[in-house]
Amino acid sequence: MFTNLFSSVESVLVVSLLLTPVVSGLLITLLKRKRIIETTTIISSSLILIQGLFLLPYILEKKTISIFDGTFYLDSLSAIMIITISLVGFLASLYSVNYMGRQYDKLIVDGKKLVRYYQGFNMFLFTMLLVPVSNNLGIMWIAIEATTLVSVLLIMLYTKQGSIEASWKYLLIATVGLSLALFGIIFFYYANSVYDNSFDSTHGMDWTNMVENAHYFDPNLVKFAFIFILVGFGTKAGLAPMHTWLPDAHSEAPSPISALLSGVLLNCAFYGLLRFHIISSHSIGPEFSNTLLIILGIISLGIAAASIYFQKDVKRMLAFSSIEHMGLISVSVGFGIFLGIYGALLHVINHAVVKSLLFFSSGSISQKYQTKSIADTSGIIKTMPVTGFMFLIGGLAIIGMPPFNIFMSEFLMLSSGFSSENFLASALVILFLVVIFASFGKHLLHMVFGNPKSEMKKEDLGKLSMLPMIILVSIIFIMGIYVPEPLQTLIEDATKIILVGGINS
Amino acid sequence: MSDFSMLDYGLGILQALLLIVLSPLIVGMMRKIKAKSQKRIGSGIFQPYYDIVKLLRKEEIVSDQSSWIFRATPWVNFVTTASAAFFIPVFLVYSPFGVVGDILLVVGLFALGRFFTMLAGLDTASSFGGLGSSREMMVSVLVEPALFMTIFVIASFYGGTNISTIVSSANDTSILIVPGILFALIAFFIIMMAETGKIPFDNPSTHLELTMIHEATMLEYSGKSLALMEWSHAIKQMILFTLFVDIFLPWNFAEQISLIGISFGIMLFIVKVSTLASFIAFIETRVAKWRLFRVSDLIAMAISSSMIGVIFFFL
Amino acid sequence: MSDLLLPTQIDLLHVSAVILLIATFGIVVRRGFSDWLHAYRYQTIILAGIVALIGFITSIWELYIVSALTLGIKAIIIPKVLFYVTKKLDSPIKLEMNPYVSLRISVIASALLVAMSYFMALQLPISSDETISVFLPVSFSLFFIGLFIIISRRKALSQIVGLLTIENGLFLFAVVVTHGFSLIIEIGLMADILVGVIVSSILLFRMSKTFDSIDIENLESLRDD
Amino acid sequence: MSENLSILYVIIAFFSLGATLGLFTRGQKYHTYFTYIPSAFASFLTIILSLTIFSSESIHLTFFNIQDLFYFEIFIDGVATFFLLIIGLISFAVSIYSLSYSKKFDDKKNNSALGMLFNVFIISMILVVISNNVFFFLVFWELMSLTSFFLVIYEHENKHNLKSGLTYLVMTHLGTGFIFASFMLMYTQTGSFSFDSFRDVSIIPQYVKDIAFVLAFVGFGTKAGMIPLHTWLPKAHPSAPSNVSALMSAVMLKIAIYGIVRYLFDFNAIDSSPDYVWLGVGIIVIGSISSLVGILYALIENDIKRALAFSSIENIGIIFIGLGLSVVFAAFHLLSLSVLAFIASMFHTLNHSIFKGLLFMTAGSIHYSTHTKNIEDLGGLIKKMPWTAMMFLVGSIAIIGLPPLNGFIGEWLTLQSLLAVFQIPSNILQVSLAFAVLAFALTIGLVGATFVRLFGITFLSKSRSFKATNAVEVPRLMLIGKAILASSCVLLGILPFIGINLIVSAFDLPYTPSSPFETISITNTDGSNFASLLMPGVLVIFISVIVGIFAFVRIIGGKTKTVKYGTWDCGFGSLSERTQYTATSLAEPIRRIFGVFYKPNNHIDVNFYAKENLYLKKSINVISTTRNIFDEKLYGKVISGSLFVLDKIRKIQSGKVNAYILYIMITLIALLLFVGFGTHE
Repeated sequence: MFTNLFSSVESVLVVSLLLTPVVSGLLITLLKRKRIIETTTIISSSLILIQGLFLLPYILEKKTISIFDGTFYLDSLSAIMIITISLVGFLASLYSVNYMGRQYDKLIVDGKKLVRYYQGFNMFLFTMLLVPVSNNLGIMWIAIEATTLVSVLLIMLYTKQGSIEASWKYLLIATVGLSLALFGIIFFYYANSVYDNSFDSTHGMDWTNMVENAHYFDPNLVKFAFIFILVGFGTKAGLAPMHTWLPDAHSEAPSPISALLSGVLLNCAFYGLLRFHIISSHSIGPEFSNTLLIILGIISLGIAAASIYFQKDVKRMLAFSSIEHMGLISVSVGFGIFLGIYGALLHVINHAVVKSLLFFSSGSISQKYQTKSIADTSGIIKTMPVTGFMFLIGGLAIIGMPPFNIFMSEFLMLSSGFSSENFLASALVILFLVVIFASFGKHLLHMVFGNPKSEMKKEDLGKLSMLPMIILVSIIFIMGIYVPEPLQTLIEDATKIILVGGINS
Repeated sequence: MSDFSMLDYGLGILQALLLIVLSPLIVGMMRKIKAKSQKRIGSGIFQPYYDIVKLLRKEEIVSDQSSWIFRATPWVNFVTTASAAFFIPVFLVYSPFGVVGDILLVVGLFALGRFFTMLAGLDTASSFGGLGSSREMMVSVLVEPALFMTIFVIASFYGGTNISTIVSSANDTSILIVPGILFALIAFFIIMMAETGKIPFDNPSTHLELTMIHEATMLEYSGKSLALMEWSHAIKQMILFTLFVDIFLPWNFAEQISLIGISFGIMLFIVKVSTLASFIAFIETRVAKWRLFRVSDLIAMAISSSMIGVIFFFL
Repeated sequence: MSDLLLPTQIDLLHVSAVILLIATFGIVVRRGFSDWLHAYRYQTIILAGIVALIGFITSIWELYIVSALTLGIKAIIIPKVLFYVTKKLDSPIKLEMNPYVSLRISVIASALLVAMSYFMALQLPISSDETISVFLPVSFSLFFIGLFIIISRRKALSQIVGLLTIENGLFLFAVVVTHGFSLIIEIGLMADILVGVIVSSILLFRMSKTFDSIDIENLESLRDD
Repeated sequence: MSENLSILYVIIAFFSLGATLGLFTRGQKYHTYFTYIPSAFASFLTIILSLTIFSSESIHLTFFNIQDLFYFEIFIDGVATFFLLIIGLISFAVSIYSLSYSKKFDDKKNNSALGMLFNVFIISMILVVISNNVFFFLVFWELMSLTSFFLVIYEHENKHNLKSGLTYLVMTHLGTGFIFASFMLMYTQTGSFSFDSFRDVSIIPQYVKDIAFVLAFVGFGTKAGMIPLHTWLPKAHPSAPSNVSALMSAVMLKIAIYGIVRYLFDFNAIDSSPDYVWLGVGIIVIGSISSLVGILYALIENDIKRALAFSSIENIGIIFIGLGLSVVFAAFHLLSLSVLAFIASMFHTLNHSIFKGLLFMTAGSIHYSTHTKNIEDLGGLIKKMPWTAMMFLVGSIAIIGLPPLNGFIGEWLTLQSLLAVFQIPSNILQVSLAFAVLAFALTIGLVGATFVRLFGITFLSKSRSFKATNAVEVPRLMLIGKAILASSCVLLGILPFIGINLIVSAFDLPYTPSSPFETISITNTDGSNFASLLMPGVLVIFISVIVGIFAFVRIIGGKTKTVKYGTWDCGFGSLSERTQYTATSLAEPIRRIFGVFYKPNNHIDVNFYAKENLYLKKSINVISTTRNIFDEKLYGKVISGSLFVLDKIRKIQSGKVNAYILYIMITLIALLLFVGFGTHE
């Protein structure tokens, strides 16, 4: 086992990628000094990012990496997830130092909680990284369930009434949902196990194995199973009407964690959904799962549109816009042609980038204004020019304004909708997008422009918290009109995987 | 079309001068007829000429509120109306300047004059001027569509907005009593009354603020300016009458240039115009001035009749 | 697996299934916190027994370990933890006063749910393996009844119990359908459940500290209107 | 070709230079020069570029691409060139104007943002016109909207501006949605995002073309401010700084026209399919309604910039009428008439850019020196700022369409093409188009009234407030900026063939360009002259008449002296500014006549000296209001209805965790049933 661990560089990379957060979590538990744990977290997250980037060329080159005889299996799809997780994680760690530091100074959190925060942060990264690398779907499920438990602990950090309520709802709903998902997984396993007797139960849970045998599965069984999977992972991915935990959890969590939840965690759950979408489309053809994905996506868009207009709380508004974007992604995956899936995968990255920018900036803003209410926040551009500008850019990007990155992915997704001749769906999507544009834009303008309610002095909070935002803004601008080649090829491969499935077809 | 000899141009200028020179005479004539029908003796028919000459010689008083717009207006009015006169065939079947401009240009020139008149009314900061401009605005806004619809009928019927074309083809057509043209005639007659400020619309001869529309705008004028205003108003009226007879009573124009033809044409023209003028004067003595907001109904009638004309033409 | 079973074994299976359902109803009809936990414990013990039985029938040795684990974690540790929590809770009333759905109706409702799960199981194209055809509907009904408990009750603890019931159903389903997929995953599942229970009990403490009751009436401040 | 391309690069470079300098030289002494001189220079180069491309062939280039999906490709053909010319001309004048105008904000706000956005706005418009790919077209289109939006809310301390800005942003985004949908329809047929593929119409079936065109028309029409999607326009234009509103009204609306023209005559290649008759009639109907409604609102408006914005709607309507006529004629194979109508509408497009830019800049000058846009507070400005008054007079005469300025030519051509409908072989069409003539004529009349009111109340008679009394003439640079456009008004009026030749060569119409001194003549089928116009000749007649009458008056009248004296006051003592006609009272008769449309309401309250004696009145206040039926009936109803629905939907976030779990259960069961039925079929 360990012989083939050190046989190749990428396997070492994968293992160290997984071990880094665990180690730093342990370190933090041991030495509890504020400065040290902060630096440890930053170092570990940057290491994760670096390793992820190093992993990229291998995946681009040999498409798939499979180690420990297929316990860990990486392809372009998982690579996209890893890149997203590590990028957002790194920036979030940078931001949290400043953000939590200020909370610490304001005596909102004490040293003990700070330690717990950074432990949770690392463990959260670990569990999320475990999702895309694990080939065994059972382990993947366990990882996703673990993300729930860790993030619950992070959300209830402040132990305010709101945070307790939010974490309770989150725990309950997510666990129920994921148990549904496990039902589905076991169905698939059963379907995999029954079609012949020469079947090894050790690899029966592996995704690769299932994809290979998918043709033999009993169609009705697959349909039942996929519904369980859809509802289950959909709950975690924030697809309406199972999304109800999401706004509460995102609004009550500390801002860096909200960024992680919204930018990455949802995508992890959706990744799980995608894996099964591939299997089911291999066994019974894509139409079935596509229809379901489109339906749920449209519902999510509608509900998000309705809820954003009347929103009073900034972070809840952002959470609903996450629901909107997950819906958008699932719809365009459901369109089921190259253009749409390409756009959806691009959108996964874009949305992660933009949404973390928004959560970071809104975090600083609500710290300065000492409120999350939209009505009481106005004239940001005057009180904190740089942050206000970035918030404005983020807001414009999230509602799909060119020349920012989200416009490109939305353009791709909608055009796929038309060219796959789902005219009704596309029309509905455009309608809801316009409604969301109007409502989000209304709140955005009110917050950024105008005059502040009370006189406050003109300064931005925290130089260190500026850094991640600046990085994100530059990414938003660059990817607005141009996608770098390696990313293009990566997404293209991933799209092929979803379209024609296949480990290396 | 521009293959005219010098003689043609000379005759064209003659036609224009004829209109410009005869216009006060028509005014005088109408005044005389009115006076007679009201059992008054009235002033002689050449009185307008005396007035103009007299006014030209008198000193001019200008409101100290007013700007150059006020002083320029009479000139603009005269120039626009006088140049409009160049496009109207009088005794020839065509006007050599027909190439330069058509009936739309004539309408445009009148509008330019009216534009400046309205501004002048506002320029003197007196409430009468404003009142006059406001009412003038209303009338002009309403007259515009009626006028264009009539032009639409005529142009479609006689194949052109070029007045020479209209007149010549009107001259050629034997039957004129077709319903389309008849309705156009009614419309044009009403428009004519409105444009020249005749009784049911306006009563220039009184200076009551209740009645006056056009008068109010030129209330502040005196001396040269007043003379020019009056004269250009007379020319405008003359042009409209001429257009009326050209389009609706186009008989025996001089087809080709010959002394007899031309003199005959001139005679006939004077007869036609004076009969029209006396008819209008007669009407003026018979009807009373209408309330301002009834005027719109009258013009609406013009519009509708011209629309009926259109429909008759097409169906 | 698909070898013929003896009639006695089949009867055993049926009987155990029925007992399991009865135990589940036990959870539905109780009011007090401790009563729920007892009922849950009985249910889990029966479940462990069933697992062992299946292990005996299908002669797969892993299943014995699994059942032992079940006994250890689910029937002993988790109830202990929850008993501890209930003792520590400072709210005087330790029973479900007025659930959204009254107990009588909820019994009927759960009966309906059982019927529905049998119907669903008929829909499913599962092979004529006896153990499956007996226990699939039971596991479904456990699942749905658990859901129903969560939906119909006001006390946070009862919702945890509902969650655990769902977990049990899931577990039974996994065991029956897959005859114990690889042991690591089983253990992982167990660990997950354990951690989940611990987290939720922490939450319960917080709740009773902040709202001095574990009534989820207090948890309705985050909403959109 | 290559040197044209290098000119293009230089243009882009200079605009970006202006933007960056504008951003980074804030607070400097010569800040405005750093910002606006580059833009002026670049705009001038744009004029040069368009003129050179008229003579040489069109540019077609392809740059980097993304995933082989969208290439960044530019295509400068005649159509683009014509609109490039408009952009260049107007922005040249406006940039010069802004050199002084933007000093207005010096102490109040940071000019840097204004200068930067100004440059980006112009360059985005240029890029929209030349980009040849759906994606980049939309990117630059939205960039244009975004920058203009930021310019609209430039003075965002004022809540009102923010509101109008939001309205603008949402409406224009809605329009973009329609444009996008229509592009996508085309894309489904051609499978390529390049406009070149849209051009070969052979592969696209007719009905798709029709639907796509209708969608695009709605989209671009929203940007052009056609009724009833105009609601953003009268809100946004007044809110923006005046140099920007000049650009928006004079140029940005024309970019929308550009889109429609591209669709109609480039992608669609009108043929004699009957659909085009109805498309054309539809365009004409919307055009007539827009022109009429727009001008009716302009007539009663007291905010000078709002009035100008409404009159933009009216002019867009006139342009539409021309376009629609040309489509209808083309559908009936009346090619020459179609060309005539097209020339008319394009000529009016050019005209409107020129005089509306002029008028907005003049309004800006008024605001600059009086700090008010309400004409009820103005008056007598012609003595305070004579040059501005002159410019405004020229603009008014042009926009009313009076000879001898360019407006007259545009309306003359449009009217001629309207009068030619009797050649259409369909009675119903003829009669229904007669109504278009009626609407058009009424519009012309109302335009006259509107601008008499605007000019008269603003510039003539006594000042109505101290704001107007203390006004002074604006700096010279602003006057120069306006003078450029004013002189081009006169030039195009006297020598219309300059404009006509430009249009003919830009759209290579089947018609030979001729010398500027030619006669515009339309001949009947039998060779007789239908109508003809020779503006230089008119000028000659003018001059001769002037000379003649002047001589006559001098000879007969001799020298007389003129005396200045107070206006006749009926002996009541001197007139005050309170006794003169106000803007509202000036429009009162028309307001009454069109009461059906305005729904006017005069609220009168009288105070007496003593209750018991109702004859001695102390004061009478009349508050006269009109109601905007579109905002009330259409938008009010739609918005309130949709909000009701949204409010119901969002209530599912009820806060009860039990309910949430119930949702999951229901979803699961519903989907299971869905599939269960699926399997049993």
